[in-house]
Amino acid sequence: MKLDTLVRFQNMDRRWIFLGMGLAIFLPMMFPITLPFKVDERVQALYDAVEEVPNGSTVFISADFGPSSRPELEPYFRATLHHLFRKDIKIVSATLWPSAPPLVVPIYEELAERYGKEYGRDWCFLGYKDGKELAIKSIGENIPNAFPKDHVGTPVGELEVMRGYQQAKDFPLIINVSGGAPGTREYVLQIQGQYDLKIASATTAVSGPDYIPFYKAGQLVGLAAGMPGSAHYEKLVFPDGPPEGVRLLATQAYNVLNVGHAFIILLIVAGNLAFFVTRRAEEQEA
Amino acid sequence: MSGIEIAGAWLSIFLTLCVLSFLYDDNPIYKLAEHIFLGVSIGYGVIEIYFGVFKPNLLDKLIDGTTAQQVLAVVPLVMIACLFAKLDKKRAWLARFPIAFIVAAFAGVKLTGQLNANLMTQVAESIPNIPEVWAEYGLWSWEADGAGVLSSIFLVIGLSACLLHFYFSAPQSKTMQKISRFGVLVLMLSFGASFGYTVMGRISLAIGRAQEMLGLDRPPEEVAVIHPKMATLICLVIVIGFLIAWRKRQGDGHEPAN
Amino acid sequence: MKRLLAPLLGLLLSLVAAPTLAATTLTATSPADSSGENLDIAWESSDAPAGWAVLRAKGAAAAAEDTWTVLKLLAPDARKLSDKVTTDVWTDPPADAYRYELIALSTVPDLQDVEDATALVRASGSVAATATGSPEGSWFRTGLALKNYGPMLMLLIILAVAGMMWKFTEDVRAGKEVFIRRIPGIDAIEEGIGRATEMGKPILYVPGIEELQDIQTIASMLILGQVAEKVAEYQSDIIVSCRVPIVREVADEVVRSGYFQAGYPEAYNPRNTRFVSSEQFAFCAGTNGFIYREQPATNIYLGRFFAESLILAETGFVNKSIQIAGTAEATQLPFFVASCDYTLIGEELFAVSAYLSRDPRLVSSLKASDWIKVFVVASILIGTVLATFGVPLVINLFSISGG
Amino acid sequence: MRSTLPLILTFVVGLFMVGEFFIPHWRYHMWTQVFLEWGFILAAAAYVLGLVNLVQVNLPKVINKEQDWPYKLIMLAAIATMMIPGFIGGETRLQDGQMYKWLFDFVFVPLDATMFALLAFYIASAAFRAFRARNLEATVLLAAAILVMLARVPIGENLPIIGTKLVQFMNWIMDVPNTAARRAIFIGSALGAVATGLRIILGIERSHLGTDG
Repeated sequence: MKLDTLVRFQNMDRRWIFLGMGLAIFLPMMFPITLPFKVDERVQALYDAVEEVPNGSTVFISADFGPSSRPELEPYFRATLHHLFRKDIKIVSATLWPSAPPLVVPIYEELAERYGKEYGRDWCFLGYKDGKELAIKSIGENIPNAFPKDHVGTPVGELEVMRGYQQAKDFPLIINVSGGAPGTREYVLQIQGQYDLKIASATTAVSGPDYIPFYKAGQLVGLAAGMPGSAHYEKLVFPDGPPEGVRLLATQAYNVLNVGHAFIILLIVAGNLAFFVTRRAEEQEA
Repeated sequence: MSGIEIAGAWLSIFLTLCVLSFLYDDNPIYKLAEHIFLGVSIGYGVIEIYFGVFKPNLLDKLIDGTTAQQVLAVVPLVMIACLFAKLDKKRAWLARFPIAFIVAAFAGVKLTGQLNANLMTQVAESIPNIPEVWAEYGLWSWEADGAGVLSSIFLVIGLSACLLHFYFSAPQSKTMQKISRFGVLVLMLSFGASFGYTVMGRISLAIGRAQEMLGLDRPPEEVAVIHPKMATLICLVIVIGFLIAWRKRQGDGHEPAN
Repeated sequence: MKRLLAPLLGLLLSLVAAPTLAATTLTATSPADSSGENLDIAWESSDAPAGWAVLRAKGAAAAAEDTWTVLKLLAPDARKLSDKVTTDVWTDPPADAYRYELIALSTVPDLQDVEDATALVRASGSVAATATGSPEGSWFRTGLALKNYGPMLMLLIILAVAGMMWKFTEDVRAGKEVFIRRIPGIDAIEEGIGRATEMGKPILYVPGIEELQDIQTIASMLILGQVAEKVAEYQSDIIVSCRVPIVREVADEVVRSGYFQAGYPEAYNPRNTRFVSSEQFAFCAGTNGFIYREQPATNIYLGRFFAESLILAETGFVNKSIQIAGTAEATQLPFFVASCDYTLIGEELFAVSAYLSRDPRLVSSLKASDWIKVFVVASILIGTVLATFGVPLVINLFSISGG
Repeated sequence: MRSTLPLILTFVVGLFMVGEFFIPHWRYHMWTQVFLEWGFILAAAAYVLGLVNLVQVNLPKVINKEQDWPYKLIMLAAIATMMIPGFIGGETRLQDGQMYKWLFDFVFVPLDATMFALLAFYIASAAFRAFRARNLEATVLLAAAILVMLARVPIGENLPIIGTKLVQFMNWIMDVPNTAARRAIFIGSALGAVATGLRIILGIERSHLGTDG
């Protein structure tokens, strides 16, 4: 191979890379491949934390994700609702993201119906609260004050599921489905330590490494990060495959990721090989 | 499914492809999508902030709040008036009061917030209990992802080295240079790992878009009326056709930025 | 006396309450370092009812117009409850005292859509114990009750930094020199401004995408002041692209004052300090547009960034701009490191304004943080040694909890 | 007065808010809460100024028919198209059948998500360009990235012999060196925040308050 070609390869028009990436995503979606995988310890811890919640008690879900983080987090969100409703655990939920309500309410309604859960008694959604960290502080201190009404305007005093749940520490477990900020970091920093809360987090692949120190320090009881986190959780909730009418989107996408990753790794390796060959040649010339 | 929703689904696929055309180059069809996006998002932001903050926290309190709330709401009203004084050059200096207020209030509350969460807690968590780690994992345990005394010590030393790398007010001695270099290596290890970890999330986003374009995210009965694959194909032809025509009009002399 | 009273009291109780419930005791105590809105309710019991219910009423003594609220229904094995006595201190400030009733339920009632929950709960069981408690607000948080010295140490650190800033400033005034290590990323900012001037192209400044309440945004505003001053000196242009309107207003003030400091107040064009869009990716698309169409020679990204970091930096790279980034947002640092010419990591961002200005008072604050840094490193190392020998002193020193 | 009063205000408000942490009493917190709420209202009101700025920047371009003016016109029209149904819809604006909701679902959401999805492509090109083993630091960066990328997907996990070790080693990197680096960044930023906060409260940094006397 000519040296010149290698140099040009190193500085190639990045649109070739874009094209390759596009194919690496598109092709495996058309022609799926499936590989087995093991469940991560942090996701297992998250699952166990939910298992430890006694049947019939109530957990708090802060559903803080939007359209952009939806592909990664919706599968987890669905899986955990299956898990909770199946275990007869009640849910009080709210969000700190303005774009979340139109996304999460239909999912709640769909799965509540599937498991025969009644709004107000078995679950409720308090809607969106502005103020980021401040809103989290008030969830820690005073939920009825932060959310005087639910998302359809019912005063929270009239929601039976809310009785006795005035502040974050009343809940045996808080699940934060976190697409970014405000999210798990803010929950941990603002109120976890202050009230000694049990918080579990499902987050995007990007935020994952940021939250691992929290998990290590015991500030989080479990952590599912990105598409693998969601796929692992799906595997834990449905070990024998999905029931009728349920699609495991994360498990499907997890396999597409294989090819995308392989493509980037190959690119980097090829780039470095070319780099070494040309550098050696330059050194010899000099 | 109503006709307007089907139209919406097609429009959304078309706009998706318009944005993706930016990968080829900045072009009129992308610019169109960009400016629609800007406009819609600004309108959205204004509406949501009005109904989310302005109305409940100010207007509602002024109109039907208790007396205490009404009195308290006057203060931000005055500050808003001062802020708007910016529009008049002669009185622009009045805006310094609300700016001073807001910067000071947030700086004050963040000062303790950061100190508490990012310094105190992190330091307290960084001190390992070595006898306990030894009893549980020994020197190094593969099963527990490398937990053990070695890792505990690495953590303490790595953290210290990274912190000392950020020491600004003394010339670096030979030893300090070595410590600092080690700190940088730990930082790079972390950055590389985070990068690799993130790749997945980013590809996931593109998968999400592809799932919509292929109609994989919808129940079959909706797919039957929307025909997302057909929509994708038609829009793709339109966008590519437009790009070719546009490139021709630009002439061959134009070298696209890559 | 006590010996005499106890059996008497027992006799009295056995007359009033059912004999099996005599073993239940209820307490309502105010937690340490509390805001005065909370009471910790706890009970001990050898009973095994179907469940517990806790009721609350205001005031220390019973009154005719008492209103009891059902706080919560709890599982048989529950033994405590943390009660928040008010949800709005403005309309319902905490009372001096509250009374509680613990009800041992024989059946667990369904309170959904029930008008008078108190009556239903009372009818579903019997009162097992009562207690009175006074919420006491604390005017100073010490953390000592829980052996957490964190709050005290925090106060000490704040005072120490302030004190050192004053001391080092005095030192500088007295002629002592303060050394600041070279930080290449910050030097690059000045070079970048010079380069843009030579090329006759503008400089793009993005102060992150966070709200003004973020300390990184505030730090970025302070840097912007220094940068604008330099830009004005060079008679170049600076475009500031903002996601948050209030940040734009502050940026406007900051850039204007930078131009004023440099002696060219009339050269400032407020239209170059722009509000783009409050939505993250729309902001990103708009800023991309600036990079593509106004061709800045130098892009400066300082503040808190999220996913848009890589889109901006890659667009800037294609545009062949010199790029300097700085953030304390750890998730985005890898992308800036990969795509920008210089990256300021974490704390370096907060050092920029001091470094650029060389104002002794600002520089002294860098030196003060350095001392705290040494203290932190020493604490971690000593703490590790001490903890190995079973002494958790340093851990307690940094622990903060309760509230 | 024009420059001293804002400094006094800064000092008093800043100190009061620092007290928020140290004084837990509700009688104190009811005021810190009010102060922060005022801050949020003020930030919200600034949207009006943001709109004014947008019009000031873009309208002259449309009137003078400067480069790209049709796009600027489209943008201004799009702002109105979103705002009018938003105000008309009021509290019900996000319910099905509202124009505001339709625009949100079919214009805003796909554009937002696709803009974000561009990252999948950019991350590939950035990795290709930046990850060259030029020196030790760059090599560490690139090795860690490749290792994690490989171990994160089933391909890596299913590699013969080294698969399991690979995943364990990746977890070690995330747990140990990554935690060390992140904590250092957190701690450093906290120190920076304290210094910056104090400089503002004590009036040493004042560029945000203007200087023209």
